[in-house]
Amino acid sequence: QEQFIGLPSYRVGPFGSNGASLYGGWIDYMAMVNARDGGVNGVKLTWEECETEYNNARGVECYERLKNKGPTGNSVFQPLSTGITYSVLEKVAQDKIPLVTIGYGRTDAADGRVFPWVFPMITTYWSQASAIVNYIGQKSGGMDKLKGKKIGLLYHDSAYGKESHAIIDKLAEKHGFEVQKIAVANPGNEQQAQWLQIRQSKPDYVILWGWGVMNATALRTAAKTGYSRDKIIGVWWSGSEEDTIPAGDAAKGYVAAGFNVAGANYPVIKDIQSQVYAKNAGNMEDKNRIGSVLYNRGVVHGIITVEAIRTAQEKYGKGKPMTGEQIRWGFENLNLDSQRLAALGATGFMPDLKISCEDHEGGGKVKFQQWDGTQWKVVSDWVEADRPLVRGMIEESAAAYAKEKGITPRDCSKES
Amino acid sequence: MTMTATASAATQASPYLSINNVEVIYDHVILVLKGVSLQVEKGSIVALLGANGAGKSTTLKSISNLLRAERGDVTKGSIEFKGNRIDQMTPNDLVRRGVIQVMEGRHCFGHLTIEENLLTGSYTRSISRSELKENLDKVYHYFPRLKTRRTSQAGYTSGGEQQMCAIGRALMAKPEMILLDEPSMGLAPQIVEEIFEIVKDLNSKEQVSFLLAEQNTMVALRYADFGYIMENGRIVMEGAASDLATNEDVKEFYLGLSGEGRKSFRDVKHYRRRKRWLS
Amino acid sequence: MLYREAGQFKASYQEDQQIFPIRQDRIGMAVILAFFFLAVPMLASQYWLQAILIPVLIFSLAAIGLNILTGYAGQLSLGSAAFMAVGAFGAYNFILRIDGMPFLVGVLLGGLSAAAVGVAFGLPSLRIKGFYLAVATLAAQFFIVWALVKFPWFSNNSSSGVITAQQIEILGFAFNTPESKYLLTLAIVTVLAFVAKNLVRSTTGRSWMAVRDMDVAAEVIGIRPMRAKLSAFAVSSFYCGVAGALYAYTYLGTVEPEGFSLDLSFRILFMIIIGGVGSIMGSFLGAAFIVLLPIFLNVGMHAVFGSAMPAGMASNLELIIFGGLIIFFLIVEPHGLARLWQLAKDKLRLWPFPH
Amino acid sequence: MMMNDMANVASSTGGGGRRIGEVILDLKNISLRFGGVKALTDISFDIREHEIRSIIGPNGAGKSSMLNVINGVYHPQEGQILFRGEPRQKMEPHMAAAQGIARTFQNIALFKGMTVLDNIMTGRNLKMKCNLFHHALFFGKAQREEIEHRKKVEEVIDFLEIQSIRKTPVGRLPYGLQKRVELARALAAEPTMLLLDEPMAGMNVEEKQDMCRFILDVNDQFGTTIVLIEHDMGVVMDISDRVVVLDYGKKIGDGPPDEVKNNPDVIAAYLGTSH
Amino acid sequence: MGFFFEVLIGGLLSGVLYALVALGFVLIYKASGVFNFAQGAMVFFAALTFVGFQEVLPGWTGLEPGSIAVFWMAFVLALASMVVLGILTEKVVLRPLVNQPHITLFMATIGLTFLVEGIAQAIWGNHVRGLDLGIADEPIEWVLDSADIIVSKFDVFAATLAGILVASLALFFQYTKVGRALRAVADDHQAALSIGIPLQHIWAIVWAVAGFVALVAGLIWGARSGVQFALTFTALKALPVLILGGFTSVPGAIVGGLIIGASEKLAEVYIGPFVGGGIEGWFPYMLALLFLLVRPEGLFGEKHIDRV
Ligand SMILES: Nc1ncnc2c1ncn2[C@@H]1O[C@H](COP(=O)(O)OP(=O)(O)OP(=O)(O)O)[C@@H](O)[C@H]1O
Ligand SMILES: Nc1ncnc2c1ncn2[C@@H]1O[C@H](COP(=O)(O)OP(=O)(O)OP(=O)(O)O)[C@@H](O)[C@H]1O
Ligand SMILES: [Mg+2]
Ligand SMILES: [Mg+2]
Repeated sequence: QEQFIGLPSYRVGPFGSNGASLYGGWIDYMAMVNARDGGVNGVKLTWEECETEYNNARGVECYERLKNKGPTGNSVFQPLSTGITYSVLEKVAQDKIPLVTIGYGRTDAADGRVFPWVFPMITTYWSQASAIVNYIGQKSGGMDKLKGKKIGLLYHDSAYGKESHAIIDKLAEKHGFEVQKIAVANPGNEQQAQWLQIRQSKPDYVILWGWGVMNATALRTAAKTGYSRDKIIGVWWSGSEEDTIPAGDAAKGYVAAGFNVAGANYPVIKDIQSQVYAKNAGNMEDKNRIGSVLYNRGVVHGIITVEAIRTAQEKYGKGKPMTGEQIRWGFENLNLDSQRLAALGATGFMPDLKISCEDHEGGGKVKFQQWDGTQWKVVSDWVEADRPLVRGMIEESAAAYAKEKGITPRDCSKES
Repeated sequence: MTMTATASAATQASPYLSINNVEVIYDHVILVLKGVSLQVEKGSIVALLGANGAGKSTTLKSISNLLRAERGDVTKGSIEFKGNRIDQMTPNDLVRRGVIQVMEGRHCFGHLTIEENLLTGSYTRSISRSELKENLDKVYHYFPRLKTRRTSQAGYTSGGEQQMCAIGRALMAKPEMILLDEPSMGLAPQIVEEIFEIVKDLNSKEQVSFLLAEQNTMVALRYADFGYIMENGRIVMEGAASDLATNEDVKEFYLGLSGEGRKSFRDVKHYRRRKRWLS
Repeated sequence: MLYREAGQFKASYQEDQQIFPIRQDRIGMAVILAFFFLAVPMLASQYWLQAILIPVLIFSLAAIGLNILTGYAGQLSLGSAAFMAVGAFGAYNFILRIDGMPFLVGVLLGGLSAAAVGVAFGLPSLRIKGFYLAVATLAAQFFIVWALVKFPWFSNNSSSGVITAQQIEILGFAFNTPESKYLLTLAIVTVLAFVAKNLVRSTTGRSWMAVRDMDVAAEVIGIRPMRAKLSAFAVSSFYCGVAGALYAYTYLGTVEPEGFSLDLSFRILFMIIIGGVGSIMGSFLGAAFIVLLPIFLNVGMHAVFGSAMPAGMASNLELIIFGGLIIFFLIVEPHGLARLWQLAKDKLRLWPFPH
Repeated sequence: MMMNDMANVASSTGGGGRRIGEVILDLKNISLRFGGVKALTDISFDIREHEIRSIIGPNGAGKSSMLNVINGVYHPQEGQILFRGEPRQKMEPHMAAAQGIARTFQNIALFKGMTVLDNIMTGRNLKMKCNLFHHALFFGKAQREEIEHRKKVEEVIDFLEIQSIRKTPVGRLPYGLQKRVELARALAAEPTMLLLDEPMAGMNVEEKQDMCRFILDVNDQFGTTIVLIEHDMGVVMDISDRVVVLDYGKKIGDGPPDEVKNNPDVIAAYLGTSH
Repeated sequence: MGFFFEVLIGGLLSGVLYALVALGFVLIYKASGVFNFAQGAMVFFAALTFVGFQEVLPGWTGLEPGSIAVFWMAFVLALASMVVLGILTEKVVLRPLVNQPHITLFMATIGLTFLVEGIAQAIWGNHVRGLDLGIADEPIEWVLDSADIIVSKFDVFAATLAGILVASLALFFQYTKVGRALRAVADDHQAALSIGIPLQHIWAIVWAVAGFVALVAGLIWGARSGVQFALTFTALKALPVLILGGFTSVPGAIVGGLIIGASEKLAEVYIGPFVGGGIEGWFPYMLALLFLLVRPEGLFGEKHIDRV
């Protein structure tokens, strides 16, 4: 009995180093489940990687190549690239394969009524922006203290970076702070002009909405121009070791959001060490990176995937490989409460999560970590987003999409 | 113009440069030389004559090994210089051994000045500054026109100036054997004479041997000791230059002379006799 | 002597001017077209249609576009992907904003917008040559993508800059199966490929090539370099634009500006160089080569090594082999696959004799 | 000087029944400089309809530059050019082509990537009327036009006897044939004036004879005015009507061949004593 | 006004760093007429090899990690690797392609790009590393105190290094025999062969020197933004510099760098806000384009000789 999972991965190219950790964590988790539990209720997990080079066309090819593999076809498609996500967004509904995008992808797909097959889980870009503002509010001693403050938004000048604008503007209006948006052209290995602007306008905080080499360069240049690093709050694609190590000392004090934390001291990671690496298996070539932010994020991907399969089996029959349609149900009814997280050995490792027919996001909580020069240290509890505000925007946007495409939203009260 | 005496005196037992039954194919399919054999004695001037496309340049390039850069290959036969096979040597080796080619169609380095062009000619030699200067002066002495244009970029000089530059550049390498491809092309009559005088000079004073592909048969045969005539990738006739110059066919087809002497270009008829060697 | 022309005489110039003057070629072409139009939709799996054939066709079209500009008119360009983007976003907006806009007209207008933008960025080519021009075309590449991201109007105010192609409908028939999308793409590409072939063998094509080979001489003969270059830019960008629209509509369905990155431009350039600069046929061969090679390598790598090799190593090895093969092909035949094909035909003509 | 020329022309008319006509191109006091290099200094001469006008002179004298001035590639700093009595303004090469001036080049300027036939067809470019959209379809009008012009081109091909190489890419042709193709391309434009820059360089006598015959035939049959640069004095003296001699950018002689041949300045500067 | 100068000076210094990468392109273009697309990959390869050796050397030799000795050993080994890479490139890629059209050679260097990227990552892995050259990237204090302008020590160091490199290479090309031969090769491969210039050696030398320049550029850029794949993108910053200064001019690289660096920063600060910013991606190209319209061969490039 096997359950097949297709892994569109990227291990070369500009994001190759991110890919290595992410897929490493994910694959290691699945290998650990196979080794420790003999799979999910006896159903072995199998997988195959397909190199996308972070390229949309190749991502689509991988999608098509992987979709019919294994006894029940591909269980879930997680491209780890917003571009590829968009490219397969419509195909997944036809092929009945759930599309899971954790912490990236199309934000308004969190409205499960319009996007039954898409799961932007744990948190979306909008929730993240809102959580960051909330965190800044906390640090300033309450949301009301935000009034009159100035927040810089240093963003990667791309669709990804611009995702933040709408929500930040809304929040600025709501809380009365001022936003200074500063674009950084791709790839962002030069930011002299931007940081001199920041030096001149002296914002109270800078949100770093960066990507790849842009992050390290931002920290470096901030140090050069004398902007205090603990006033820079990064998003989760700016908050990994890959971003801080190259910045060297300049990264010390820098804070970043994350929907998972770093560290190897969690039971789930220890299980991986003892069940997989102790037997000389394991996907990571560089073992030092086990427990890094991105590796742990990979583990989160693994946990969610496996738990969705498990949930589906509970409804459709334990010990049987599930079809994509059944797994979709699994995702939609996924409930990782603190009890379940404890059982998984992931307490504090990732936020609790409850997905429903309407809400494919399921929490929107992030933690903040600070880089102390050698590693990430958690400096906050789980911080919630401004859920009503974000949800309102999501529904509005999803409704517009539904209108444009002529989709009638599902009636969730009729779903079982 | 009887150079034959000196040339035969220099003749040695083994030929200086010899090409034996060489076949050349371009691009793996175009067969251009179909078994060419020829010899150059030390200290002689040998002319290679023939119509356009006969394969003269190809022959020269197969000796100097510049063929490979044009995706051509010597597929059969051998080439020897002073008794050594040279078909596998790089052009650099050959220049060091004293064999240099002056390519057809000028090929100056357009962005370098005339003087820089000449200086690159001595690349293979390690000589002192003063020696270099001396050499340069010698070339300027042969081609005074070059001296006046020495600081111009070669690309902007006239066709004839470029031709002089290319020849002068080869002289800078102090060669023993020069493969001259159409030296007279595009040069004013006076300069053509001068160039051939230079050839003769180098030949008699410095014992430089020449293999020259030339269209100006009249002048070529006047200065050469020996000649080969090529057609369609084969040698169709060979002989002492003086003999060739009196051959009826050569006279008619290569010198433009017929029974009654030189004919005006205005009066040449369209239909002519077939060449006897094609019969 | 399978492939021989002897015995095929042409009695009129008209016959001599056919696209395929040699009978074997005509038969071959008919067989190929029949195969791709009739057999393939029936035989090929969804994977082949959607993940291989459609993109190969679309990239072939883009490669033809670039080939017209670079191969025929001699203007090296690194901005093809940007012109594809203009085509995609152009078609999207025309279809979105004008009620009842027929799909094909929308695509055509998308192509024309690309042509207009292409002409604007082609203007410097009148003065700038060679690699200077190539680098200068990067201005187009970066500027266009930047503008598409920056001005939300282009993506109908989508928060992420992503556009979702509308349903394709021609005369009431909806193209939503892979087969129908494939046939639609194939039809458009075939027609445009023939048009391209016509253009390059006509006066227009000759003036492009003349400008490419020696523009001073061309001008002395009476060819206007400006007209030739700009028309090449226009036609080339038009092809890229249509390819971009198809990329959005029949292939991906949803596209973002960044998808049309410099990387894609280079990929198209590889196609024409590997396929053969200055050859319509080569564009197809090159596109197939560049699209298929990484996939075959990826699949092959899995088949050969399975999980024995670390995944990162496998990916790097793919990259190394890909680069190595490009170099290898160039050394074997610098004029590309099309030339290899030509040489093979030359040999066949003589076969079994060596020369 | 001018008067003198006229007289000479009158006396040399005749041969082959050609009628030498009016002055069609009149160059007055042309000077051309490139930075410090004076390529042409104060040169005046004229070209009459139907004549064969040769320009000779040592290397670097400015002959090619003169042709480039005539067809608008170079713009002289001083002087005036009258074409059929009209003074020329702002000349671009393609305008010269439109006026019926065609030429060949010293360093062959064929389109290397194209076949012989295509190269010659480009010569007819100016006479073609179809546009890009016609070409895209290649039916009807475009095809008719193509065939019509192909016929003309075939005439030129027959005339120059290059039928056998019609479909060969020019890059692979031997030098002499390339020169001939270049001539064919120029002739395809049916020019009224043909500028030939060393058309016989790198040819043997036999080929030169052929080339001379082509030039004479063109001149004879179509009345094309010919401006010829050539270093082979045999050719120049045999076929020209009048000869201009340049040296270092200055005119040192002008007149019928016999007169030029015996001009002491010309002998000193160019011909040398051996001829 | 202080702010203006700050931006200007920062831009000029950045520009010099662009020039450092551009220099590698110039070298190879000047010597073979080849536009070496792989230059960015070489920068990445060099830097990665350097830090790779820095990581493994202590294990091999027992030296203290981060010590001066390790630094220089790694430098020498990385340099040796670049030389080997240069020689191999000549042997495997260029030699069989002598006298081919430039676009073919250009394409071959694209193939080389993949090869070099793949090999670098296969050997050293692809994770991101920091690189510390021991020169702090912090403002020079007395300038900051007296004029309130930030001038980074690191940038000044890098600029000085670039200046020295440029000066020595310019002299080399103009006045030495090999330099002259290099320029000759760029004009006409075949003619160069015919007079006995050994293309093989020449190219091996040039690629090795370009490898050295890539190493220097890689170290400087690696120290600024970490040693990671994105180093290959430095090429994109160098290209406008290259065309502005002229493909064939060593001093042009510096001048082009200064102009591009300063104007792109000023544009981002003063024009950017009006159009939504992020114009640094295309602005340098547009600027270079404008310059080219006036001088099609760049400020100091060799004129394209086009005669009939
Ligand atoms: N690179 C090449 N590729 C293919 N064919 C070639 C090549 N070079 C020369 N040829 C062919 O080889 C034949 C001989 O050419 P070659 O240049 O040797 O003639 P040639 O005797 O020097 O003529 P010319 O007097 O015109 O210089 C010609 O038919 C020519 O077309
Ligand atoms: N574009 C240019 N730039 C600079 N100098 C030039 C240019 N064109 C010609 N010259 C110079 O002008 C002079 C005349 O050149 P031109 O080519 O007209 O000579 P020519 O009489 O045709 O000589 P040849 O018989 O050698 O071809 C030469 O010294 C040449 O260097
Ligand atoms: Mg020859
Ligand atoms: Mg001339």
